[in-house]
Amino acid sequence: MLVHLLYFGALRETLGVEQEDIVIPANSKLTDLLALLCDRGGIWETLQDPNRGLRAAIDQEFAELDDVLKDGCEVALFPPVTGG
Amino acid sequence: MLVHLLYFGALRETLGVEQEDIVIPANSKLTDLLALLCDRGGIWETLQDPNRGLRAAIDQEFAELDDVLKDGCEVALFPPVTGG
Amino acid sequence: MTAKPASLISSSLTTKALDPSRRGSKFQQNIDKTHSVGAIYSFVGLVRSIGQQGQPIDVLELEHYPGMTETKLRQIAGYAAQNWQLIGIDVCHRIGPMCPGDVIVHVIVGASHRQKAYEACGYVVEQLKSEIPLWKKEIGNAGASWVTP
Amino acid sequence: MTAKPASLISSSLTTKALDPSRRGSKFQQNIDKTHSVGAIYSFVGLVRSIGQQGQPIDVLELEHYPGMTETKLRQIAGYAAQNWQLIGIDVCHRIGPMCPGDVIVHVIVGASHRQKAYEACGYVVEQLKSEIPLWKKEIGNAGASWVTP
Repeated sequence: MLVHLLYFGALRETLGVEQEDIVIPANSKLTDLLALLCDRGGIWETLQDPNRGLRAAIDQEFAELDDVLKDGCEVALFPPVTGG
Repeated sequence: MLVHLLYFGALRETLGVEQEDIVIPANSKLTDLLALLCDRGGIWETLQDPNRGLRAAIDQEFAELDDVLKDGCEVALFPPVTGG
Repeated sequence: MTAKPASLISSSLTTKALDPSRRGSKFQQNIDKTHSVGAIYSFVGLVRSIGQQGQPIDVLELEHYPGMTETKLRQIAGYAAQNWQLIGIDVCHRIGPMCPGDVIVHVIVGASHRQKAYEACGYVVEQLKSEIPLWKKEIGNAGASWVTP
Repeated sequence: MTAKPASLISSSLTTKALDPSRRGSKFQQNIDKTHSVGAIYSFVGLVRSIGQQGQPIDVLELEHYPGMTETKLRQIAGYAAQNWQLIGIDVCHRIGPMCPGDVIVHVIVGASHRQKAYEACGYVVEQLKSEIPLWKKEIGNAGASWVTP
């Protein structure tokens, strides 16, 4: 299935990517998607660094690692937010 | 000794007095002054009605019943405050 | 090294209409000359058209203890400024007669960070209710009655 | 009997300068037509000239997640309005580049009584910090760095 990925803030800068579409196995969870991205190696491995405090949203709602992705969904990955 | 008395709010209206000077024994406490005023009888007895929640200030600082009065001091008597 | 500037502390009473927008704008200009203020909290208290017993109100009359009211306002503003390391605080309380919709009191506090400003503003507003010699009287068709806490 | 009017709830993003005085004045006019508002609390967040590492700042850049930011702002304002029975709430967050002294965010809440307005205002400000997809980048002579929570 197809997933539309967005990156924000320091993560966008570190990875050097703003957005991309990727194909992943059906019924993947957010954690599976992260594992796939980490497999790219190099800077992508920081996605699973627990000290980075990665946050994610699925279809514009904050998401947890166990959340299941749907075909065509929008997944955003970003560092802890700092608004206000 | 001489004490300058002020009344405010509902108490001022109930007693029908805004201010007065009275002579009281040296070393009187606030509670002694109240007892003297109550002795006037009638409406003045409400000064010792605990349900009225009387508050007092001596020389413009909130005061307690046991506080000792000084010659020439200013004593204000009033109901609970309702500012803000 | 420059010395840490003192807080800008002001407190006042007025019988005239209070304009929170104008006061707020002036406050921000005055306290943020070096752009060290990160947070400004403010409180506006307004006269409501319905009184404590549910009766319609035409006029709210605020009686005060001249001298002591000013002193207590100054003490409360000064304590808040010191306790929460405020960069500035401005408290203005209206007295005398006023109408529904009028501003009774305006509190503004500025601090480097939001938490201090929030706590200080809440503190001052609570103190205004319990520690300032002010008494409200509601006047309407049904007559006049003193507000109780 | 008239039905209880719904809260006036508004939330928005802007790339332009925020003017809390003008917004505050409009808010008060809009929500207090029947003089039922007793308390208005407001929060103004400002850009400071000193960054998170103590470095001087020329520009603060606020990145956001288009779509989700607006949705979360609306959810937070709506929740606060309902939970504290607000008569009105207005939240406006600036995005994009701004300078020290500029207003980042302005929150205004109006309620019948002060306690509800105080709690609601504090809640919204805390949520802005932790639940809205916004990221601050500080830019100065020393370079650019992302703010961490």
